[in-house]
Amino acid sequence: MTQVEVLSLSAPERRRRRMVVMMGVLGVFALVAFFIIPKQHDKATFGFVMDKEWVAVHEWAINSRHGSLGFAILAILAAILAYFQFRARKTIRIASAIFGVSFLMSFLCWAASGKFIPLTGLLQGGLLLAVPLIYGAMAGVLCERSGVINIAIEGQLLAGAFASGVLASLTQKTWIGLLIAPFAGALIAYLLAVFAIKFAIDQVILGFVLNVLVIGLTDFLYKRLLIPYQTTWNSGPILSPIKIPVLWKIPILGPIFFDQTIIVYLMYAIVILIHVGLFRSKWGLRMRAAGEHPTAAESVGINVNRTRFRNVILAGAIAGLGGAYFTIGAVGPFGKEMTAGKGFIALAALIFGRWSPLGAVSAALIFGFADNLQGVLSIIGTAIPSEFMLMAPYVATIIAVTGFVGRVRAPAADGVPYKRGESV
Amino acid sequence: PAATAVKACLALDTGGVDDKSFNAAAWRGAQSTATASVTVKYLAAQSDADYAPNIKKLVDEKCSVIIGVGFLINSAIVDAAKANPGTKFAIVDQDGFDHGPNGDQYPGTALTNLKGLQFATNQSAFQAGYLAAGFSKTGKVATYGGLNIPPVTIFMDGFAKGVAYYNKVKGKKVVALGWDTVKKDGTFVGGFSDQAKALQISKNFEQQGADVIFPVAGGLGGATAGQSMTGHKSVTIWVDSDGYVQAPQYKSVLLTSVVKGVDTSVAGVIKDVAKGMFSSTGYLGTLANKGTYLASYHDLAKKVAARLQNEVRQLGIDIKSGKVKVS
Amino acid sequence: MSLELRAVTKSFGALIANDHIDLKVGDGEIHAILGENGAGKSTLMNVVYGLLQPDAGEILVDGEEIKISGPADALAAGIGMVHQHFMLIPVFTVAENIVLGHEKTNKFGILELSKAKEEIRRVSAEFNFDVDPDSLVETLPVGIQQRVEIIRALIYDAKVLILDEPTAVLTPQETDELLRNMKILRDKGTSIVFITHKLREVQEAADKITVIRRGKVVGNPLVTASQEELASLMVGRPVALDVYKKAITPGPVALSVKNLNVHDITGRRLVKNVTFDVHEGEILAVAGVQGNGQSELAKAIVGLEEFIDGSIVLDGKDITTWSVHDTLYSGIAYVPEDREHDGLISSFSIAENLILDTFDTPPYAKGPVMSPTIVAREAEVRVKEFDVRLQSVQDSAASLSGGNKQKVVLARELSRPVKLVVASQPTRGLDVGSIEFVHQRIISERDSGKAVLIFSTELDEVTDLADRIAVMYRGEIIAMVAATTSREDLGLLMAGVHPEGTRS
Amino acid sequence: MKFFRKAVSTIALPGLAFLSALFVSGLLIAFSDPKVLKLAHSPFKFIGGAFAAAGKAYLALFEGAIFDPNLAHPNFFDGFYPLSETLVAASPLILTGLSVALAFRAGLFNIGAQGQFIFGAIGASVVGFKTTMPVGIHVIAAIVTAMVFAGLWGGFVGLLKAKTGAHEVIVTIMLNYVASYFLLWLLSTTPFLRKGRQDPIAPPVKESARLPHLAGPNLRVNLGIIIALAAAAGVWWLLNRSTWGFRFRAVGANAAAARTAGISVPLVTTLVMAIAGALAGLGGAVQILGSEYALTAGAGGTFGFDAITVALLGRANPIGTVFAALLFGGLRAGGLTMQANTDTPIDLILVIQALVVLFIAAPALVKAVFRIKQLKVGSGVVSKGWNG
Ligand SMILES: Nc1ncnc2c1ncn2[C@@H]1O[C@H](COP(=O)(O)OP(=O)(O)OP(=O)(O)O)[C@@H](O)[C@H]1O
Ligand SMILES: Nc1ncnc2c1ncn2[C@@H]1O[C@H](COP(=O)(O)OP(=O)(O)OP(=O)(O)O)[C@@H](O)[C@H]1O
Ligand SMILES: [Mg+2]
Ligand SMILES: [Mg+2]
Repeated sequence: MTQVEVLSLSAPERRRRRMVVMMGVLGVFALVAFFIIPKQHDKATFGFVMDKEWVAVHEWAINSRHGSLGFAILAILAAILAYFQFRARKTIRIASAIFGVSFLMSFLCWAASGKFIPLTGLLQGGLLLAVPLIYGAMAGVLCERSGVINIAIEGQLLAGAFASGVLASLTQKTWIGLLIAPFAGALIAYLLAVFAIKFAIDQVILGFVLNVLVIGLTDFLYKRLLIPYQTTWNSGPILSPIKIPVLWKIPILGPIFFDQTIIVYLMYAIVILIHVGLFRSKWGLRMRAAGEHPTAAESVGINVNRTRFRNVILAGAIAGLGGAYFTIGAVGPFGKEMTAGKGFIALAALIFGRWSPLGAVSAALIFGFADNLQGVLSIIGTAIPSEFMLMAPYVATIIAVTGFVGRVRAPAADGVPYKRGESV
Repeated sequence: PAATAVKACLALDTGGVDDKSFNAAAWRGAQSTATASVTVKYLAAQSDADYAPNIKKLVDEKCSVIIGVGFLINSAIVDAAKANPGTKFAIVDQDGFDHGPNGDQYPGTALTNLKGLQFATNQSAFQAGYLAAGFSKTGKVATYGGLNIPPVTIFMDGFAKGVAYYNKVKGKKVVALGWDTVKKDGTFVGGFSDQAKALQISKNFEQQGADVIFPVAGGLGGATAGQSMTGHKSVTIWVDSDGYVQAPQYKSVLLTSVVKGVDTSVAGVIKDVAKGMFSSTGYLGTLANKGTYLASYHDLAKKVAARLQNEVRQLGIDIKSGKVKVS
Repeated sequence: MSLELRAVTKSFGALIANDHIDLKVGDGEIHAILGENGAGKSTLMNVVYGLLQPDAGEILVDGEEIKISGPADALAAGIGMVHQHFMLIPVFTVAENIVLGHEKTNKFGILELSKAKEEIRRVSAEFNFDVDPDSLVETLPVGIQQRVEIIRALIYDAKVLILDEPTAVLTPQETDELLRNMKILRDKGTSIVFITHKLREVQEAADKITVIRRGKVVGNPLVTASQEELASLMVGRPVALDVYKKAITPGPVALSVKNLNVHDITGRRLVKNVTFDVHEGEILAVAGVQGNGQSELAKAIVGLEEFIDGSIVLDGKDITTWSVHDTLYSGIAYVPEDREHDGLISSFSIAENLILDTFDTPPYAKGPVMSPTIVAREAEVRVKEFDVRLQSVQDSAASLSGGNKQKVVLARELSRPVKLVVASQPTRGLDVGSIEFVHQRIISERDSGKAVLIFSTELDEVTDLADRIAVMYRGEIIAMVAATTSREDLGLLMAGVHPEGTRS
Repeated sequence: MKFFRKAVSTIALPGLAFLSALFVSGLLIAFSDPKVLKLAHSPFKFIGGAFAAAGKAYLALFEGAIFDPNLAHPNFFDGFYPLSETLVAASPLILTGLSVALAFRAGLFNIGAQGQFIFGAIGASVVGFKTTMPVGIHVIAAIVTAMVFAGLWGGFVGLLKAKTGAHEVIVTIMLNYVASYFLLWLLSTTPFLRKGRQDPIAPPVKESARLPHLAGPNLRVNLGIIIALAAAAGVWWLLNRSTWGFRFRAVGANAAAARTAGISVPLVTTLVMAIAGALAGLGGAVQILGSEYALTAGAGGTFGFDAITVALLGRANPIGTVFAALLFGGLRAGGLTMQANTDTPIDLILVIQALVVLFIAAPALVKAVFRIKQLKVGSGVVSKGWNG
């Protein structure tokens, strides 16, 4: 290509070109690393069935070398297809999807040589690990799109987890835990809103401080209340999964998406509502206006601070509900600092996803999947030290951010307090 | 004669008194000794940098005996023991020897006012591995840890070796997932607070077919036991203390517990001090002195075949006598 | 509808921006407000619109006092405003911007934009505006953005329309169009407050005039007053509106641009095969309607454009691929088009802004060590020389009014030893007094033998300053004409039409 | 009059803020004390008990942070042991705080001080226990290595941002985890294990690599605090008096204008992150060489995260950062004494710290609480959001 041709690529086209190059390189890498170099080979077995799906393909076994080779070739073909689509200036979505699956399978055939990988379970687990991240990121979307930085996601999740765990334990009813969790998150968000909006405190300090506050208080109560009076205060029940009729029977997809607890179903609804609402509703329009250019919003009669206040609280409620996942959605009782930094990963997912709901969801899913994949691989055994396996999701995120995402832009007024009548 | 007042003080590590593991056990042990003449207290740490200041505070408070809980506190305890020969010290999970200023003198010199409390938990974990292998219907059992550190992996290693011993004795092929005795590495949560991750690891084990899971991750064991309860696919072996007592909500799925007698040994040290019988001779908790042991099967006893129960009991005797080597 | 202000007072700290201002805008009249930069015009209008709260004073609409505590109240009272700094959300489409605050939704709460789009198209057609309701505001040229603001005011039926320097960013044609539309609106009964620095426009459109100086009303001259009279009333001293320029012979070529192409990040070619020379002692003015590649051409010369090919030679050195730092040091003074965004760091002090591209050279720095005392001392000299109105050189640049900000940029760039001056829109938004000053400075640069390249959408400026004029249209230089070319012919060229005898 | 006003707003506001925080925390302390709650049947006794409990806790806080009369005999000077502890706790915080503050001024949000601190600690530890060098040189070598390790680790983030636009917040959050797992792995490798042991504790650094104590062997205060203060002065000079600082600040305040003025934004981004990394790494070195001596998996503590609050509380300026870090150090040191001398649980100490920060960061809140109208307060905002 001549220089002028290169120059006349648009930004999406440049990104596409970068992806095509990446695909080609990774495809060849798969061929070399998973087929040419490994000398031993054995049967790699993949499991699909979780429950009583319609089509019961229980297991699929393949010679690991054959599998790695086949899928590596498929990946390379997908890269070639992507190249031609790129040349024809078409999108390369399908090709990259095929590539992604093939590359992963080529890798898994190699990694599972002589082993068993429950593929459906792997994906389901990835989704589950992403659930609190998605809730946290959605809280981030609402808060930050309306102009308030939300570093306190961690604290909101933890408050939700605590409240739902304790209330569900006291009443032995999961639905009460579910009901109370959003209020706990909203309470933290209320503090965030009052201090950030009314008193114009630095939102970053505020976020960190609120996190410390929630950690300190829940640790304290855990020690003074939940441990000594464990049977009443901290023996909460767990939500049972609900199978969505018909849908849950779809092979592979059914168990992953439609045999889940109400928290996961609520998550689907929230993501869709926020995605549609943010870009297509009056609520979303005003929220984004407050976060992008508050003076302009005010100049058409919108009460910016009220808009922010409400959305910050709503965001907290969503994060609080996500917090319920840790207790009633997963293990039942509350555990000290059980959110374990997920709020910060959610924050990263939010930025990674360019402050868009679907982007953040993708980022959270990538992280959740990578996390579960390293877990499964460490069980079936790898040559890599466990500490490096534990790094995998974090490293994967960095690679994804640098390789495929690039520069992102936050809402223009995110983090800037708005005081009407003081600035024009 | 009126007993002189004894003040027994614990310096906990960052896990805190509610870690559902050795810190909690140590405090439990200490509290059990409290009488009119024995008072107990603890100081928790927020970071590794707090150990030395905390111990100095306890020294300044004129504690009769100061017990450091956790291997991380070792150097702070050793320094304090050297500087305060009049005060008695003990350290959990370390030998408590002075290894010189650069820490590279082995074997180190014993200090006359410092007692090391160590535990051969691999002995009881070995029994647990044998039990699990015999109990498993699927031929797969599993273990995982919080972090890849010796007080954790000693359990995992013993467990996996117990499974291997079962295979050797019985000519079976029971697989122990989550720990590789050769590479000395395995499956870890990456910390001691991520319950959701621990739960997912447990599910992954079940999907691999494991029906006995042995979590070595303090409070995270609850996640595994909870999964055993909801999934009905596995049973759990509790760690550190008898789960039947400490986590009764899970008693229906607890096969047994691998007990590390931190509580009894800490209590023992305090009682010795109270009786004026403190000795700096190191303590090693073994099956023989009940410093570590496999707890009762409790509610699941009827599910464990009598023969297996007998074999496990005999295995314990053989380990004590040295007939069976656990490491 | 009539609007009346009584003794409106507004101060910012020690500065009294509006000092007991009385103003009466009658039903269906175009009321021009004139004043120097920083006189307090925008402040006054922001008070009326509710964006600022007055310290004292009353606002009456149709003779009745109303309380305006926010723009919502102003809108409700029928007051609309087109702001000097646009109140548009860049990431929204035109339609979204216009419905914001007045959204219609269906029963699921989803926005109904079709009605609004229809309205926009109708108004757009009525006033010949050519605005697509679906385009993203940030991709639109400022001229179009301004129309969006006007459409918004019209759609919401403003009875009093405040236009704060609407023509600052418009082309001559667009300006004529706007003035015509203002008259149509006035005839329909809308009252219009019209702020501008261009006296010609005042004479052409205004029915009444109020002049403000340093926060106080200083007079209500008749619309028949001459431009000189208006100017001296504004500034408080006589102003020479005609530029005096002595003829000199240009020297050798200083800057030579050949076959220059500039692409943006999305791959669009914004400058196409541009070739021209600028000689020493010559002012080449590049005329063109906003958005025809002038900004990119200027940036490319300085090294600010990433995707360029062709060649740029300064004084015999090929600087095409040089970094911005190197081009500036090789002898280019650059006055960027967007002073708020590119020319100044508003949170930095005025003194620091005066050394933004010379901070690491003597006398300001020795090696890595800077000397704040010298920086401050030199700043005092510069602000005196360029007549920057300020309280202290240590104040932040944000505290300056628009005109004074531009003077700071000029003071910085024109006091360096350079060979070439590249200035984009050097007098945009400036008052007559400041324009006079800036023009004199530019001419004296030329007289001292420097090459000067001016980019301007202002025809008066182009004809006043230029020795030669290049006209840009859709990224190309379509004509290189003499300075004597008539306004009309230039206007046609800027629209891409070649009048007789101008083809070069 | 003007002077008086200024004095009031610089002293009164933080003072009132501190008092407010102590008041609210006092309530917490009182209500968390079982002994006080037992008095609830009698309002007067209850209030008295609450005051007594809070008073005792605050006395302990003071005795733990500044001066303890109980330690003052026989040697009066030993009474300042707590102050020494405060300085020891503050030294690494000053340095990590400076790291965050410097990045802030250049428009970068360094959440990665934690990871950089860890790499600094690794570098200092390796040189400290692995090598043998003369006194003096050994310390310098360890410190330089720490700064280089951490500088590279931080600079990598800047480079990624400059080259690909990857947002530094994501990258630093992720790298913090990577750093702590890397440390854990490192501590399981043979060179980092002490002879005969498997615990993840590296051998202690040699005497020759330790920072000398400043006030005798009994007080732990060491050269680290001097290094930290010197670094603060250095950062102040860099930002306010040097051409590089001018570049950094220009990019931080308006990257577009900086670029137009010929400043290379990618270079500044990379350099600033590298310097910020080196500062945090210096913090790690001071921690290892000054007070801890041996590298452990938890060596990072929460120094990197507290640094963010410290830097912002110090309004991202080096001098403010020093004071904020001293406050934090005092709260940490005093908090331990509070736990030891009263029954205040350590978790509540976290809460009290949070409250103090909250009140100090919120001049407007204090103004509202005390209904002070005439005082002019600055904006409570230091950080500038994600776009830098
Ligand atoms: N303490 C609070 N509790 C609940 N909501 C609050 C609180 N403080 C502020 N808000 C919300 O934030 C918005 C902004 O508050 P503020 O009083 O600063 O704005 P305002 O300009 O006076 O608004 P309004 O137009 O309602 O008078 C309020 O409208 C209210 O909805
Ligand atoms: N928010 C503010 N804070 C402090 N000073 C301000 C503020 N807004 C405006 N000023 C000052 O008030 C004075 C009047 O400014 P204003 O913007 O009203 O001038 P203007 O007449 O519109 O000038 P121009 O023609 O340059 O737009 C100026 O000195 C300006 O610096
Ligand atoms: Mg104005
Ligand atoms: Mg109000």
